[in-house]
Amino acid sequence: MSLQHYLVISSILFSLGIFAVLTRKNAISILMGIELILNSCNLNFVAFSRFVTPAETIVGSEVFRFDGQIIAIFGIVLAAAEAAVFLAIILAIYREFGSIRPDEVDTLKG
Amino acid sequence: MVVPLISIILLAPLAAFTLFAVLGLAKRNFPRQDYLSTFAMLVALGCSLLLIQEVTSDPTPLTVEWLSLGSVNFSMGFYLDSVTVIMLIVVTLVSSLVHIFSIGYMHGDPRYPRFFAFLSLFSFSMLFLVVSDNLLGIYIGWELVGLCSYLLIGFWFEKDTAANACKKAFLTTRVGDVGMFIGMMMLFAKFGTLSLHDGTESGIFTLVEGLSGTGDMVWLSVAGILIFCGAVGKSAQVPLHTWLPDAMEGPTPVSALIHAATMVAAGVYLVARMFPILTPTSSLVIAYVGGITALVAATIAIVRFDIKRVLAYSTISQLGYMMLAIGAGSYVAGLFHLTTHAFFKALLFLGSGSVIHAFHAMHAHHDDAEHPEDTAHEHDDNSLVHEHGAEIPPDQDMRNMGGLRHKMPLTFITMLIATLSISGVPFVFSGFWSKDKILGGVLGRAMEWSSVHHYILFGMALLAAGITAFYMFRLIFMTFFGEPRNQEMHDMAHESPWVMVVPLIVLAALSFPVVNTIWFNKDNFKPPKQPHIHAPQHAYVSPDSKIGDANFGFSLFGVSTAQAAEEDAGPDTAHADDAHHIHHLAHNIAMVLSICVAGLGILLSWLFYHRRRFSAEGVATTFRPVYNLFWNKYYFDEFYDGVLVALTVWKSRLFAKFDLSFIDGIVNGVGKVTRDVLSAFIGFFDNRVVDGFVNRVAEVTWAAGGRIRKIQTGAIQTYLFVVLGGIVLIILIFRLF
Amino acid sequence: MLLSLMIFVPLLGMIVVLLLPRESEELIKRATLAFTLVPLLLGIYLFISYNNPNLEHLWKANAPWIDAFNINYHIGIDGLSVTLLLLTALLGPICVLASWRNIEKGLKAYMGLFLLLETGMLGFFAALDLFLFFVFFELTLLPMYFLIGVWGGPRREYAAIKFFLYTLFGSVLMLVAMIAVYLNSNVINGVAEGVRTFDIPTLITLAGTTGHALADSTFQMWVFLGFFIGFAVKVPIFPFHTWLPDAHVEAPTAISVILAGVLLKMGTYGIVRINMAMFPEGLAIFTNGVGIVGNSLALLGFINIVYGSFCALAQTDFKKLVAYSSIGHMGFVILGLAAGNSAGINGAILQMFNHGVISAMLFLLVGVLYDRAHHREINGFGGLATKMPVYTGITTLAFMASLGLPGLSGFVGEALSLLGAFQEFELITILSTIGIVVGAAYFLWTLQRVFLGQLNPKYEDLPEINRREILTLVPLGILTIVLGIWPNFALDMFSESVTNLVNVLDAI
Amino acid sequence: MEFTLKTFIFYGFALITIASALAVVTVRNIVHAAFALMVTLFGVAGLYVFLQADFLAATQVIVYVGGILVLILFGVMMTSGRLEMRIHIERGQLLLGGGISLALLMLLLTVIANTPIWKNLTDDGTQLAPTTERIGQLILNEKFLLPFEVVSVLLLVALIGAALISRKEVRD
Repeated sequence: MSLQHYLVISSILFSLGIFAVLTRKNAISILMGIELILNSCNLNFVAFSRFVTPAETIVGSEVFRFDGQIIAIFGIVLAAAEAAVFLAIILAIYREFGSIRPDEVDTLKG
Repeated sequence: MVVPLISIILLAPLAAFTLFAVLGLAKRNFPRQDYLSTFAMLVALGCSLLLIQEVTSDPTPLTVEWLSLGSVNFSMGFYLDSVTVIMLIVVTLVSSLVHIFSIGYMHGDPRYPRFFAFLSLFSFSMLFLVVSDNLLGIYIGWELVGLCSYLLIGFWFEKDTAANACKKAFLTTRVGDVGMFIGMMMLFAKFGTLSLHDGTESGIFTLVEGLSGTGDMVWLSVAGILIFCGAVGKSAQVPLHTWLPDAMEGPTPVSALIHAATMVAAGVYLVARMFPILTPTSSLVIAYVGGITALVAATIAIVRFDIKRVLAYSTISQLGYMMLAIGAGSYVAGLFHLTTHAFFKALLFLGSGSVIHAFHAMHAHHDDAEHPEDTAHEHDDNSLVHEHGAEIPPDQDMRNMGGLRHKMPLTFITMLIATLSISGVPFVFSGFWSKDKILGGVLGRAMEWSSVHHYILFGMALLAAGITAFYMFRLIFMTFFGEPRNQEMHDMAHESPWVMVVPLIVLAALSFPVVNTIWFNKDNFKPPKQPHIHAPQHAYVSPDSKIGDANFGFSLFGVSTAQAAEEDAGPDTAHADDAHHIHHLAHNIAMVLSICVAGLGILLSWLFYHRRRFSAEGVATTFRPVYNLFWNKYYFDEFYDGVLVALTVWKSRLFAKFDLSFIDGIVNGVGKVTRDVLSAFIGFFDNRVVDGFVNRVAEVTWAAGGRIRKIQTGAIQTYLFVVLGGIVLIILIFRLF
Repeated sequence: MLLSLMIFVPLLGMIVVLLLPRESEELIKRATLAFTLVPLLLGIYLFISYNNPNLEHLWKANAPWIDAFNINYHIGIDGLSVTLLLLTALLGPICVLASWRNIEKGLKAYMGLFLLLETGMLGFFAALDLFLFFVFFELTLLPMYFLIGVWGGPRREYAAIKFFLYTLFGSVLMLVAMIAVYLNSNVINGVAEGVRTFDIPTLITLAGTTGHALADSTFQMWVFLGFFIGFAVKVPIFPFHTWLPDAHVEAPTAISVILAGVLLKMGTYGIVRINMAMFPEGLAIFTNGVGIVGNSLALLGFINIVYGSFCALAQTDFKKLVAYSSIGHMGFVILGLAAGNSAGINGAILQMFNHGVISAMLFLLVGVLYDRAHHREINGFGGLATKMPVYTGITTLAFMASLGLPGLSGFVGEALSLLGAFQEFELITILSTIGIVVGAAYFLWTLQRVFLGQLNPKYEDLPEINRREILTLVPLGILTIVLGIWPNFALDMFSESVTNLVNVLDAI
Repeated sequence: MEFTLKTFIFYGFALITIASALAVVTVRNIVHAAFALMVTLFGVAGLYVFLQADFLAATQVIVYVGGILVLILFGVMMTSGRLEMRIHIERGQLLLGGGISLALLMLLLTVIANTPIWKNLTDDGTQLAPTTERIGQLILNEKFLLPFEVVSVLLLVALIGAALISRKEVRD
C-alpha cells in the first residue's frame, strides 16, 4: 500500500471520469463523470498528505499529516456547490430546450 | 469716490438684468421690470453727472489683476478721462430717455419685461466698454453690446425678417471683430500687454512711443487698421455697413438707443481711444473709409421711403463723418459730433417711433377686431410695399404719411429741431457746430500739410453735408407737410402719450449747443499725443486746438484756444503760429462753405417735396442711371462682384439667381459658399475616404471572422475533445522531443 | 486617502447598486445619485483646499501593486488634474439626473456601468503611474462601449464598435510607446542598471537627465508619436475624429455629456501630462515652427478648428452639429498647446475645462429637446422661443458661451489660446480665426432655425423645460458665467504648474 | 510485500471502486449508473480509511452519498421523465473518447512510474491519532479559518444562485 497504489487508483478514476465526460450524451452522466474526477483529485490530496507532506509535531509527540485532508474537505464542499449549480443549470436548460443532451444545446454555435 | 461711482454705474443696470434672469429661471417675471430698469438707468445717469467733477483725478482709478498666468498678466480696470465721462453721460442719458419712451411705446407687448431687461443688459455692456482701461475689457463690452443688439433686433423674432436681421447683424459685426481681435493679438505679441495706460508706464500708449523705424511703422499701421476693422463692423462703415439698415427690424427705441446713439458710436469711441497708436497710413485709411461711408450712405438715403431706413442710412453717413474726423486728426471734433449726433439722432428715431406708434396703435386696433390673438406687431401681408426685397411695413412708409404736423405738433416740432441740427443750420443748433468743426479740421489739415488726400476728404464731407440736409428735409416734408396721402391712416393718427413725448422734448433741448458746451469747454479736453504722426514740414499741431479761435462766438464751447495750441506745438512756436494761422483760415472757409451747402440742400428739398416745383419722379426718370445707382444702394453689388469674381468665378452664376447684391448678402454669401461647396466636399471626404478606410478594415476583420466561426460548433463535448486531445498531444510532443 | 476614496466610491456604488432589486428603480436612481455626489463633494473640497506652493503633487498615495514590474498604485493631483477631477465629479450627478426619466431598459445595469465609468475617469486624472494611467484609460472604454451599444439610438452597435475600435487602435500604439519607455527607463549612457519604473514624476525627471536613454531626441520623437496618436484619437484630432459624430449621435444624452465633457479631455490631458511634460524634445520637433513638421501640431489644431466648424455648418442634425462643434473647439486646445507658452497652455487647459462645461450644457439641451420632440432635425423646428422661453434663454447662453462671447467662459480659453498661438504661429492663428466667424454662423443659424420665426404648429403644446432639467443646467450655466467673469478662479489652480512646464519647454 | 488481511481488504476496496466507476461510465440506464456511483463513493471512503483520514471518510459518505447523490437522483427524476432514462452513446465518439482517456491514463501511469521520489513511500504503519479534533481546531480556530469562511460564503452563494437559476422564470 504505497503511495503509488493510491495514485494508480486515482488516475484510473480520473480517466474513467474523463471518458464519461467525453462520451456520455446525458448531462447528468457528465456530472457523474465530473464527480469521479473530483474524487480522484481528493484521493490524490489525501494520499500525498499521508505520504509526502512533512510531519507536524505537537506536544505529546502525536503525528498529524493532514493539510491535504483539509484541502480535500474544501474539495468536497466545492463538489457539493458545483453539483447544486450544475443541476440548477441543467434544469434551466431542460426548460429552455426540452432536452439535456449536450449536443443539442449549441446556441453558441458560430 | 471715483471707483464707487463707476461701480454703481455699472452695477445698477446689471442688477436689473440679473433680477430678470434669475426670476426667469423660475419662470416668473418681476411685474415692474420697466420701472426697475428705468430707475437703474437714472441712478447711473446721476452717478455719471457726479463724475464730471472727478475727471481731473487719476485716469486709472482702479486696476485689478484679472488673469494672472505667471509671466503674463491681464488686468482689468477703469479708465477715466473726459472722453469716458462724455460717453458715460451720453449713454446713460439717452438710455434713460429711451427707457422712459419705451414704457409708452412697448406698452402691451407680450414680452414687455424682457425688453427692459435687455435694455438694462445693453446699458451695462456699453458702459463697461466705455470705462474699460484695456483692449480686452473693451473687447468684452464690445461683444456684449453685439449680443444685446442681436437680442433686441430679434426681439420680435416671430418675424422672419427680424430673425434674419439679428443674425446678419451679429455675424457681420463679428467679421469685423475678428479683425479687431487679430489686431489685439498683434499688439499683445509686440507689447505683452493689452492695457492702454496702466499708470506704470507699461501700457500700450506709453510703449508705443518707443517704436521707431519703418518696419515698426508698417506693423503698427497694420495693427491699427485691424483694430479699426472692429469699428468698421460695429459702426457700420463701408463695406460692413449692410447690417444696420436691416437692424431696423428691431423695436424703434432700440434703433434709437443702440443703432443710432450708443453702440454704433462705440466704433468711433474705439478709434478715438486708440488715437495714440494711429500712424499716418492707418489714419488715412480710417479717414477714407469714413468719407466714403458718409457719401455713399447719404446718397442711398435720398431715395428710401421707409422712414426708419432713411434714418439708418443717415446714421451710417454721420458715423462715417466721425470716422473721417478722427482719421484726419480732428479728435475733439469727432467726439463732439458723436455727442451731438447721439442726441439729435436718438431724437429723430424716437420721433419716428412716435409717428409709427401713432399709425401702429391704429393698426393694432384694426387687427384686434378680426384677430384678437394676434400680437400688435404682425402686419397684413396684402398691404406690404416692397422696397428692394425688403418689405416696408405700412406704418413706416413715408408715402403713407403727410400732413402730420397738425396731428402730432410736439413730435413735429422736436423732430424739426433735430433735423435742423443734423442738417447743419447755423449757429443755434449743435449739429452745425460739430459738423463745422469736422469740416474745418479736415480742411485745416489739408491746407497745413498741402495734402491732396485731405482736400479730397474735405470735398466728400462737404458733399455729404449737403445731401444730408436734402434728405432730412425730404423726410420732414414727406411726413409732416403736404396733404395726407393715406386718409384712413391719417384719421387714426394721434399725438403720443406724455411718457413718450417728454423724452422727445428733453432731447430737443439737448440739440441746442448750450448744453453741449458744458462738456466741451473743459481745459483738459484735448487730443492725446500721436507719437507717430509727423507733419511733412511742421511740428504736428492738432487741428482741434484751433477751433475755438474763430470769430463767431466759438469760445462758448471751444476747446481753450491758443493755450492748447501752444501745449501741442511745444517750444517750436514759429511753426505753431503758422499752423494756428492756417487752421484759423480753414475754419472760416469751411464754415461759409458748409452754410452754403446746407442751405442749398434745404432749398432743393423744399422745392422738390414741399413746393413741388420740380417733380422728384421726373428727375428720377431723367437721371435714371443715377437714380438706379442710389436705389440699388449705389451698385455696391457690381463693385463687390468685381472684386470677388476672381475668387469665386464659378460661383457668380449662383449669385445671379439671387438678384440681390453681393454686398447685401456678403454674410449669407460666404455662408452659402462654405455650406454648399466646402462643407459638402469636406463631408464627402469625411464619409468616403476617412470613414471608408475605417470601414474597410472592419469588413476584412468581419469576413475573416465569418470563416473562422465555423469552427465553433457550440457542442461542449467537441470542445472538450479538442482540449484534452490537445493536452495529450502536447505532453506527448514534449516527452518525445 | 481622500483621493482614493473619491476614485473608488463610485465603484463601491456600483456594487451596491447591482445588489439592489431591479424593480425598485427610484431607489437605484437615488443611490446612484448619492454615490456620485460623494466624489463631487470631495472634489469641491480638494479644489478649495488645493494650495500648492512647491509645485508637487498633492494628496499622494503610493503603494506597491505589481512588484514584479515595479508597478505602483501611485496617485496624486496637481492643479491641472484637480480642475479636471472637479469637472468629472460635477458632471457625474448631472448625468445621473439627466438619465432620470429616459432610460427605458436595464436601469440597474446602466447606472452600474455609469458608476464604473466614473471610477475610470477619476482614476485616470489622478494616476501618477504610467501603468495605472493606462489601466484607468482602458477602464473607461468598456463601460462606454456598453453604454453606447446597449442604450444608444438606432445605429448604436455600429457607433459603439467604431468608438471601441478607434480608441483601441490608439491604445495599442500607446501601449507600445509605454513599454518602450519602461524598457528604457533604466538605461543611462547605453548601460542598463537599476530597476525599471513606470512612475510618471520619476520618468519626467529621467527624461530631462542628460545621457539618459529617455532624453534621446529620436527616441522621444517616436515615443511622442505613439502616445500622441493614442491621445489624438480620444481628443479627437483630424483625421482620427470620425468616431465622434457617430458615437455622439447614437449615445444617450448623459453619455454624450460624459463623452464630450470628460472623455475628450482625457486625450488633451494625456498630451499635457505625458507628451509635453515627459517628451519636450519630441514636442519641440513638431512645434519648433520650421517647415510642415515643425508646424504640424499647430496645423492639426488649425485643421480641427476650420474643418470642425465647416462640418458643423453643414449639419442638420442638432446633435451632430454640436458634435462637430466639439471637434472645432478642441482644435483651440491643440493650437494653444502647440504654442507652448504661458498664455497658450493656460488657455488650452482653461478651454478644456470650459469646453467640458459648455458642451455638456449643449448636449443636455439637445437631450431636453429630443425627449420632447423625439427628433433632432434642426429644420424640423421653428419658433420654439414662443413656447419655451426659459429653454431658449438657457440655450442662447450655452450657444453664446460656445461661440466665444466675452463675459462667458468660452471666450477666455479661446482668446488665451489664440493670443499664445499668435506669438509662435502668426499665419496659422490668423487663419484659425475663421473658425470664430464660422462658429458664430452655425450657432446663430441653428438658433434661428430652431427658436426664431413663426412657431411650427406641430409643437403648439411642447412642454417647457422642467425643474429637474433646469437643475442639471444651472450649475453649468453658473460656472460658465463665473469663469467668464473671473477666470482666475480656475486659472490660479494650474497656472503655476503651467509656468513650470513652460520653463521646461523653454529650456529645450 | 506482505500479503495480510489488511492488504487484501485494500485491494478489495480498490477493485470495488474501479469496477463500480467502470459501471458508472458504461451502463446504459442512468439510475443504475447513479447507484454504481454510490458504490464508487463508498469505495473511495474506504480508501480514505486506509489513509487514516477518518473524518474525511465520514464526510465523504455523508456529503457525497447523502447529498450529492441524492441531488443527482433528483436531477434524473426532474429532467428525464420516463423516456430519457437511457443514455445514448455514439460509436465514433466512444472510440475517440476511449482513446483519449486511455492515452491520458497511460501518461499518468508513466508519470507515476517514472517519478523517483514517489517510489518507496510505503505505509510505515504509524498509527495516527484520530483526526477529527485536530481538523476542527485547524478549521475553526487556526490557519484555515479564513478559507473556511470564504468557502462557506461560496457555498451559500452557490445555493442561492442554484435556487435563482432553477426557479421558474416569472415573465413580466
